[in-house]
Parts: sequence; C-alpha cells; structure tokens
Amino acid sequence: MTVPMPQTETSPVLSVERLRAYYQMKYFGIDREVRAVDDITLHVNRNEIYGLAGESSSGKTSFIKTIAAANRPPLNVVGGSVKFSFLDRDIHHLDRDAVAAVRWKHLSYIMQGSMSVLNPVRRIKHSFFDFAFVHIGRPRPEFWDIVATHLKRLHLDPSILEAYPHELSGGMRQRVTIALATICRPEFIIADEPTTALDVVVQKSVLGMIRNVQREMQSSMLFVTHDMAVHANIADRLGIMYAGRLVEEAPTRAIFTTPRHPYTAHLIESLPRIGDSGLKKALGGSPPNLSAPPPGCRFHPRCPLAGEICRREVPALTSLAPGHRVACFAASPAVTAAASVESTEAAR
Amino acid sequence: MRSYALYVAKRLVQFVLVVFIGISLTFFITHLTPIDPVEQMIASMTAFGDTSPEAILRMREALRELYGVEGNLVDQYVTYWGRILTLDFGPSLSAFPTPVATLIARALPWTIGLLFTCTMLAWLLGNVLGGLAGYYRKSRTLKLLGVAAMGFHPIPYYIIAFVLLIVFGYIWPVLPISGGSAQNVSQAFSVEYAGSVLRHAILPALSIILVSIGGWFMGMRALVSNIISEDYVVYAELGGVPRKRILSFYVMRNALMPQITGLAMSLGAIFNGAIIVEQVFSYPGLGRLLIGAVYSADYSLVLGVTAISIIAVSASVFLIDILYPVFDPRVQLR
Amino acid sequence: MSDALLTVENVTKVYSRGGLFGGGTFRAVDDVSFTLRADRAEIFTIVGESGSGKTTLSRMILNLVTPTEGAILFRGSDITHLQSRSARMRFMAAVQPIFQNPFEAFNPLSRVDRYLLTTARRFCGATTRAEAERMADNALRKVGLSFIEISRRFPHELSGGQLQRVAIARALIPGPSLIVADEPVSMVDASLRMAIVNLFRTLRDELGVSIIYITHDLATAYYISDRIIVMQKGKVVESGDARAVLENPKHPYSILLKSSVLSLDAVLEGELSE
Amino acid sequence: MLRIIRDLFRYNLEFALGSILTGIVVGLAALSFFSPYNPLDTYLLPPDVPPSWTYPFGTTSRGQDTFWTLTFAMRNTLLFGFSVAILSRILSLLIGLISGYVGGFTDRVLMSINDTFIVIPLFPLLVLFYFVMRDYMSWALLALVMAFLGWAYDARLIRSIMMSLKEREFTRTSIFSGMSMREIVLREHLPYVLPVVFSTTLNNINWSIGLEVTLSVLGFTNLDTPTVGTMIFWANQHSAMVSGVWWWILFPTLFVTITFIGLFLLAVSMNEYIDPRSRLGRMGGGIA
Repeated sequence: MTVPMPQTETSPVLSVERLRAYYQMKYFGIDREVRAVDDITLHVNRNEIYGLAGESSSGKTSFIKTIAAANRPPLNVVGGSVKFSFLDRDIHHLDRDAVAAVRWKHLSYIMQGSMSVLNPVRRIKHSFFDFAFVHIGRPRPEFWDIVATHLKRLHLDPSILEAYPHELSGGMRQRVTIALATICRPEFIIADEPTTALDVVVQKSVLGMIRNVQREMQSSMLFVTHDMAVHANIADRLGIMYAGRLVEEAPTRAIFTTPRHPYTAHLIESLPRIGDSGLKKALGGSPPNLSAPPPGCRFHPRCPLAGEICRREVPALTSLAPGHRVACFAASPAVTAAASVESTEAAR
Repeated sequence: MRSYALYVAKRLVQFVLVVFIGISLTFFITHLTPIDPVEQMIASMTAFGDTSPEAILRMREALRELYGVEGNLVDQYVTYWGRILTLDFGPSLSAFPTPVATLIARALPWTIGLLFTCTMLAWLLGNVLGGLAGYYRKSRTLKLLGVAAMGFHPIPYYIIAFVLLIVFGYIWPVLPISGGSAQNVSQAFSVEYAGSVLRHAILPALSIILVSIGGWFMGMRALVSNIISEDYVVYAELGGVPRKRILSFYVMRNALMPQITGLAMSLGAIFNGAIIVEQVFSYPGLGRLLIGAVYSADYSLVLGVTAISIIAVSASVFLIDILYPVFDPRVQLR
Repeated sequence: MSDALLTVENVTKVYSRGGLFGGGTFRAVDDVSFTLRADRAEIFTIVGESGSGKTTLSRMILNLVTPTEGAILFRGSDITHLQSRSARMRFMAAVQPIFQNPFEAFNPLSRVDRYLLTTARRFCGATTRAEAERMADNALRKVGLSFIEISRRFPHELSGGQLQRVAIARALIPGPSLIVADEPVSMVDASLRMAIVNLFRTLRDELGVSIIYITHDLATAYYISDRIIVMQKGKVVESGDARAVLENPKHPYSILLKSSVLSLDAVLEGELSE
Repeated sequence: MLRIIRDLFRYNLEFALGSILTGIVVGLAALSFFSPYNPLDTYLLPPDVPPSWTYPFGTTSRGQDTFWTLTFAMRNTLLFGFSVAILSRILSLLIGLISGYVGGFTDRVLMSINDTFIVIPLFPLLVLFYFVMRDYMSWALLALVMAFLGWAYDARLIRSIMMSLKEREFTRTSIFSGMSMREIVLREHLPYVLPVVFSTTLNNINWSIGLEVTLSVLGFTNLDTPTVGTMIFWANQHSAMVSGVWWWILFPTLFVTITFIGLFLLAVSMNEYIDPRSRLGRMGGGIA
C-alpha cells in the first residue's frame, strides 16, 4: 500500500492541489470558521529546498500541519489533495497506522522549539531508538554504529547520546534534532522555523549544516520561516503566503531580484541591511483577521496598487515566466480571476 | 553525586524540622491547658473505689514524676524531649504496667502494613487509570471511571468506612467487619493466619483506596491533558513513535514527578484516614489504640501514639523525598 | 558631567547561582560605563546575543534591578538612592520602558485603556476621565492610533503591532526624556516592524526623546542607531558611532557577529557563500 | 458577574450539578428556622416511627423528628465548616501573600514551616487536644484549632500564584503606569487569585465538615449541639442499625454526602474558571 510511484527525475516528491483547511469551531452556539489554508497549489521536487515565507497570521503553520496529516480538530481538511511520491494516494485517505508507518522513514520534521522538543527525562539515545530503530531495521549494535557515524558526519560527538537534553545548549539541541530528522534518510523533511530561536552566530552554522545534509542526501525539504534573510541563504525556490493563500512563487533569485507581487516587494524592500540606511517605507494597516477575511484579493486593504477588480475578484496564481507564478491583477494583465469556489462565495 | 548528597542533606533538615515542630506542638497542647492532667487522672481513677488518702498521695507523686510536670516549663520541655528521643512514654495507665512503647510496637506494624499497601495500590492504580483517561479522551469507560473517582473523592474516610460497614455488616455479611484476624487462629506464621489477616484487611483497605484513588486519578488526568500539548509529545507523534510507547515513556514518565511530590504531601491526610478506618472496623492498629486510650483516659498512651504518628509520617515523607531525584534527572543540578 | 542625561559608571551585576549552601557566582553585567547627552536626543543601541547581559543592564537603568557595584546617575542623581515615592514617580515620569512581548506587557484580563488612563492620572495630574482620555488620545495619535479605536478592547483583540504601539503611546503620556526599549520589534510581524522602527526615529527627531534600544539584530541597529555598544558575556567589547562600528568592526567578536548576519548579496550576486 | 454565572451554569456541568446539590443542602439548613420543635428537647414524639407522611424522615429513638433535627444538624455543621474555612483563609492568604511577595529568605523560612503543617497528621493532634481539654472544649475553640492547622496546603498554592504574578511583565507596566503596590495587588493580581481562594475555601469547608463528623461520631465534641456528626453518634449510641431504625442513620449520612459532592463540584468548576486562557476563550478570544 506504500509502494512508491515510479521515481522520475522531475516528478515532484510532494504535490499539493487546491488544498483547503479551515478551523471550524463553535463558541457558545455561534459557528466560527477561520480559513487558515485557502486553495493552495504547490509542488516540491527531489533534491530541492522549497522555502515558505509568511507572517504569523498567514496560515503557514496550519499548512504544514495539514500536509503532515498532523492537523487535529478544529483544523479540518475541507478540500484539495496532498500526495507524496512515497505514498500511492492522498495522505489524508490513509488511516492513522498507515501514516505512522511512513513517519520518519519517508517524512521527518524539524521543529522550532529547540528547547523542549526532546524528552526532558530520558537520554538523547532513547529518542534515536524510539524514532529510528524500527525503520533502520538492523540489530542493536549495528544500529548504534549507524547512529554514531551519522553523528560524526554532522560533526557531532557521539558522546552526546548519553546526555540529557537540559545538559546541552540551544544550538546543540537543534543540531541533535537535525541529526535525528535525517538518520533514516527520509525523502521529505519539513522544517518549521528551525533557526528562529537561535542566536545569530549559531543560526548561521545550523543553516549551513541543514544545507549540507540536504544536499548530501538529495532529499526534498519544505523550509518555513518569516525571516526573508534566512530564505535568501537556504531556499532554492520560494513561496510567499499571505492570509491563507499563496500569493507568489519563484526561484529565490527571481523573488529577490524581480518580485512581482506588491506584498513580496514590500517584504524585501523593508529588510534593513548593514550599509544601507535609506528610509524604509512601512506597510499600512495590519494582517487580516482570518475568520472574517476581506472579499476579493485579501491584500487589497493594504495594497498601494489595489484597483476595483481587486476588491471583487480573487486573483488566480498565474505563471508569468518559467517557474514564476503570481496572484495579483496589478502584476500583469495575464492574471485572471481564480475560478475557485471562493469567487462564488464572495458573490453570495 | 555531590549535589545528590546536598539534596539529601536539605531534605534531612526538613525532616528534623517537621519532627521538632510536631513534637513541640504536642508538648504545648498538653502543657498549656488549664486542667492538670495528673489531677484529672487521679479523679477518674478514684471515681469508684474508696482508695485511701495515702494511696492517692503516693499515686500523685508517681504520676507527677512520670509526666515530668516538675520544675518550670523549660525543664519540662527538656525532660519531655529526653523521653521522646528514647521512646520512653512511661507505663500505659489503662493496661498498667505494660509500657506504652510495647503497645505501640504491637499496633504499629498493622497500621504501617495497611497504610503502605493501600497507598501504593491507590497511587499506582489511580495514576495508571488517570493517565489513560487523560490520553484516550474519547473512551467511555474511562469517562465513567472519572465520574466515579469524582464521586468518591470528596467523601471523608469515616463516611465511606461506615457505609461499607453497614453494607457488609448487615445487608450482605460476607466479609469480616471487625478485628485484624479471626480470634480462633493462632498468631503463628501459618498460611491460615495470613489468609485470615488478608480477609480482615479487605474492608479497611477498600475504604482507604476508594477515597484516595480519586485524588490520584484526577491529578494524573489533569497533568496528562496538559502534557499532551507539550513539544516533545507532539514531536514524538510526528516521529511515528507508537502511541503506547508515547503514553508510557513520554507522557506518564513526565507526569510521574509531580505525582511523587503529591504523594509525599498527602501522606499525612491518608494516615488520618487509616486511623479512622481502623476505629470503624476495630482493626488492631494505632488508630484503635489512640481512640481506645481516649475512652479509657490513658494520658501517656494518647501522647505516645500522637508522637509516634508524627515521627512515622515524617519519616516516610523523608523516604519519598529522597527517592524523587531517581525519577527526575534534572534535580541533581539544583 | 552633571548635565549628562544618563551616566552609567562601572556598573556590575553578580547573581549567585547556588542552592542553600552557596554555589558559583555569575557576572551578568561586568564593569559597563557610558553616558547619554542631555542636550541632543539620540538613539543609543545595545547589541548582543542572549546571555550577553543587555536585558539585565536595561533593567538596572529602569531601576528595577539594583547593581552590585558602580552607579547609575539620571540627570546627576543616583537612581538607586530614590527612596521617597515622589522621587521614584519623578524618575518614572522621565524614564519609561517598552517591553519585548506586547501580549505579556498587558494584563490579558483587563482592558488596555486602564493603563493609558492611569498613567495620565498619576503622572500628568488628569483629574477627570475626559481629561485623561484626551491625554491618552493625544499620545495615541503620535503613534498613528486614536483612543476610540482601542478603547474598551482586551489585549487579545488587537494585533501585536497595534498593541506595541499602544505600549509606546502609554510611555509617551508623561512626556519622558528617555525610553528604554528592550527588543521592541522582535515579536512583531515583518511588515509592521518598519512602522515601529521608523516611529522611534520620529520620537527622537520631533519629540526630542532619547532612546536606549536593545536588540540582537545588527541590521535594524545599523538602520536606526546614532551610537552603539556591543556586549559579550556582560562586558562591552566595542562602542562608538553606530555606522562606523558596524561597517568595519574592530573587535573579533563584533566581526564574528557581523559575518553571521544573513545578507542578501548571496542571492543577489554570486552563488551561496559557505 | 451575573452573566458569567449564567454562562457557567449553561456550559459547565460541574457548576450546574454542584450548585443544585449545594442549594438543596443550604435550603435544608434554612428550613431549621421554621422548625416547630426545639432541637434540644427529646422524647416529644413516639420513638422509632418509620418514615411516613406525618414524619417524612421518621422519628428517632430519642423521640425527636429526624427531619427537623437534621435541619438543625445541617445548619450547625455548615456554619462550623464555613467559619473554619474563613478563618483558615485569613492565615493562608496572609502567609501566601507575604511569602510570595517578600520572597528570598523569608519565603524559604515560611515555606519550610508551611510544609511541616502539610506533613504532620492532624487527626491525632485534634484527638490529643480534645483529650486534654475535655469539658473545656467548645465549638469555637475547635474551629480555631482546626483553622490554625488547616491553612498550609492552600498557603503554598497562593504563594506560587503570587510568585508567578510578580514576575509577569504587566506588573512592571503597572508600576511604570504609576500604580502603587496596593493598587497592583487589588486591581491587577486579584482576578487571578480570587478564583483560587474561592475554590480552596470550598475544599476547606469539606475538609472541616469531614473532620467535625469524624470527631463527633467518636464523641470527641460537645454532644449536646445537634450536628450531623453528633446525630450519627446518638444513632450509634442507641445502636440504631441493630434495632432496625435505619432512617436515623441513612438521612444524615445521605445529606452530608450530598454536601461533600456539591461543594467539591463547585470547587472543580471554579478551578476550570481560574485558568485565564479558558476564560479568554469564553470571551471569544481570536484564533491567530
């Protein structure tokens, strides 16, 4: 049932088609629906780090929870599909055990909370044993050799296996988590703000480590952070999320040199840089409330280029150049309204 | 290991402090009361017979010397501690001349046995069931167990014991409702004697377990429902670690530590329960000894049992405290 | 030197880190000195990684923590000797804090306007509620908000950016001459961050308020600061004009910090530099 | 405040059930003011009459109407439990506040003394106290002693809340908004402390009633005043169970159990209300 699809060089490891996932809650009798993930389509290929940028209320955390089938009610998948190359069908159509069987062998995770991700009362080696022993499938002595060599390859001293998490620094704990996430050489790794909690100096070396281990394993990675400077130093391709939607996607260089969506342009333009003290323009208004999003393009209330159509219609993610897609009417006339259920709802 | 020795030293200081304050309390209570215990003793002893005046005089001398009521308060306090530390509470008045210490020595194993087994049973069962109820939120049986735990927990030990006495005493008399073992069985270490001891212990044990299990159940369930959302549990689930393994090694293992401190803190209350339950089922432990002593106005026995209770409970709390670092690797650093 | 706004003289803070029987001591801040001019408002930035002692230093300047050694003089008088309540109130009217996490700086169970109105009453002698509201509204306008917008709202009903601006407005009500901002934008979304950073600039230029800005983000420090000190493990390793220090740092630690800042030129020009 | 009570009633089962049960018991106690009989008089009615229309709870072997005696018993027991709880709140709040706020050495000293009172088994001490005081023993004195022994557990709870509130950032914002320490405690910190004080009071009432019943049943209190405990004592004294006067035992035991469960459920629902996150949730907090 988990026989992987034929692996051609170009077929994507992850393909997400029109995914919609909403928080559906009932507060004292009134139904509230928060459209955290609203009609997102994206693909991640082999040996590629796909960066996902967006602010705190952009829904990027809900998105990665949904594609990892880690979403718990009230976050429910409402539409669309999530297909991995190592699964013969949508991950949400598999039962809990089938998904668990895939975890860590094919799909692993690096989380932000470097402080408390490892079990505080047991030694590091127990985490390696719990997460990887089943998937490595070797007798114990051989298993510990594999773990030791893996750690050495990541410039980590195998003696940390005997340590407790609270005995390690934040940076060291994050390196251990990266080693843990890559021990089974999974095809797909999800990294959720892995360096946000780290100091600047440690952050740079941890990013280097992620980069090296990904390239050496040729695996695919979805790298999520709000920090554009981090994306500039790690992502191959970059997707920008705003209010639950993908507004622009392109190779990292294109995003930084020729941003087409006004929000992306603002994010890059407002980044302070040493050596440039020119006045940085600020963006008006504040991120929309996802439970009552503005109609049409959700960025229009804050957008300097907002026109009449932007208030009514939802711009579809349209390809303007090879690999460069954008969802903004002002970006180019070629962009049409998305024929999604959204527009019919807006009309209602 | 140096910091472990430091930790034990600190807990030892706390243990000594508890015993010091506890025993001092008993001293102040007995010595600051308006009535003179010796006079009261003599009054109750001579209430019936026509004992001659000199006999009364001699008895008063003996009793005054016995209770160290000579000299001012400070001297009395010092002699009082002298007697406590040597466990010499003088002879028991109601069971003259057997010393109080032997009476207590005879009763203590029964109380400690009952208390230890019930507390361990209730603690383990309560924690396991509470942990399951906290982790598998949807299961109906665990929800029902929760309601039962909530129902029994607030009711005091006496009422539960009393109801059990009535149920098994009058309505469905299948279990022995009084005594530590059948009268006709010899006290030797025979299987028959052990069997009878067990049968007699069922109702007292049940009363203690029914009340205390609810506390552990609800405590563990609340702890677990918080721990489920901790990063290391979510990460283990994302790591495909089997749920049973997560429940035992990640969730319950971390919830264990607050429950150990909880055990240490509630031991005093459970001890109270054990004493009361003993009285209801006339179980031959400290409780029955204490209350019997009050009815027979046996001053030194009451004092002795109270002092020993304080020392016994604080000693067991000290033991639990020392075990704590074994479960929590982080405590060594403190 | 008595005309200096703030003088920090060889200030040190030592924490003991042992149990009942004593243990090692830990020097959070180690012999730090600098002065802020009184005649011209400036943005003085303290840069350093976590554990460098920058937050402890800011707490001492706010008189929330007393230094183990050295002295902190505000307009010539030592703030640790402020005993009487009126003396402390006068100090607080002149020196106000901005905290890192706006959602922690406001009591989630009370409405935001309580802090604004109390500050107006206690420091500016507003007697009626209307007068206090007018003062609050006046301060809120300086940060691009208005009283009606945020009146009777709970902190969780506002966004991080809005709440931080309310915090700044509250600090402005008594007309302070010094604001101590501890990582004021690190919890705020990128798009709103620039709005608040620019706000600090206008406070300096239009209201003449000096600002002590504490951050670990060198890029923002470069953009906003006049003078800067770089701290490592409690010690000041380098100080001077912000642009000069950041463009070519001398001390090895400052150099290491600067090289660790993730720059965009990697993606704008050549291949990713290792 | 009423809106919150209405919300709690509708959405919180424990609160609803708890308040109904407690309501029954308090109602019963209130009825004592309309009792046709004086509770201290005995042998007014034919003894050992089983429950019937004239005597809904039957009569006791001492010729008293069980129902009306129970109303007095319930009133005295609740009054006793309430007064012990209030007295011990004063001590636990005082020690919790001082220890929480002053911190440092005083906190360590206060807390180690506090822990001793948690560990020491209180029942033997109370028995010793009764034994030594005997006829000098009065309900007021017993209440005082129990209050003196029963504050430790809650003092530690209040202290830990105080400690965490003192470290919260909004405390510093309040200081810099010009609020005095007294004002900060009353307006900023109290909403966090009150629900805890309220729920611990309920638990303490249960604790003291439990001890009162236990002491009275053993005969260690003033047996003339009708309380639930003394009522059961007299029933045992007349060996009601053996002589089949089951109603004399059943009704006091039943209603005191209702009291325990009712107060406990109220305390539990109060705990849930304490957690600001759930209270914020109830106020329709947004989802980021």
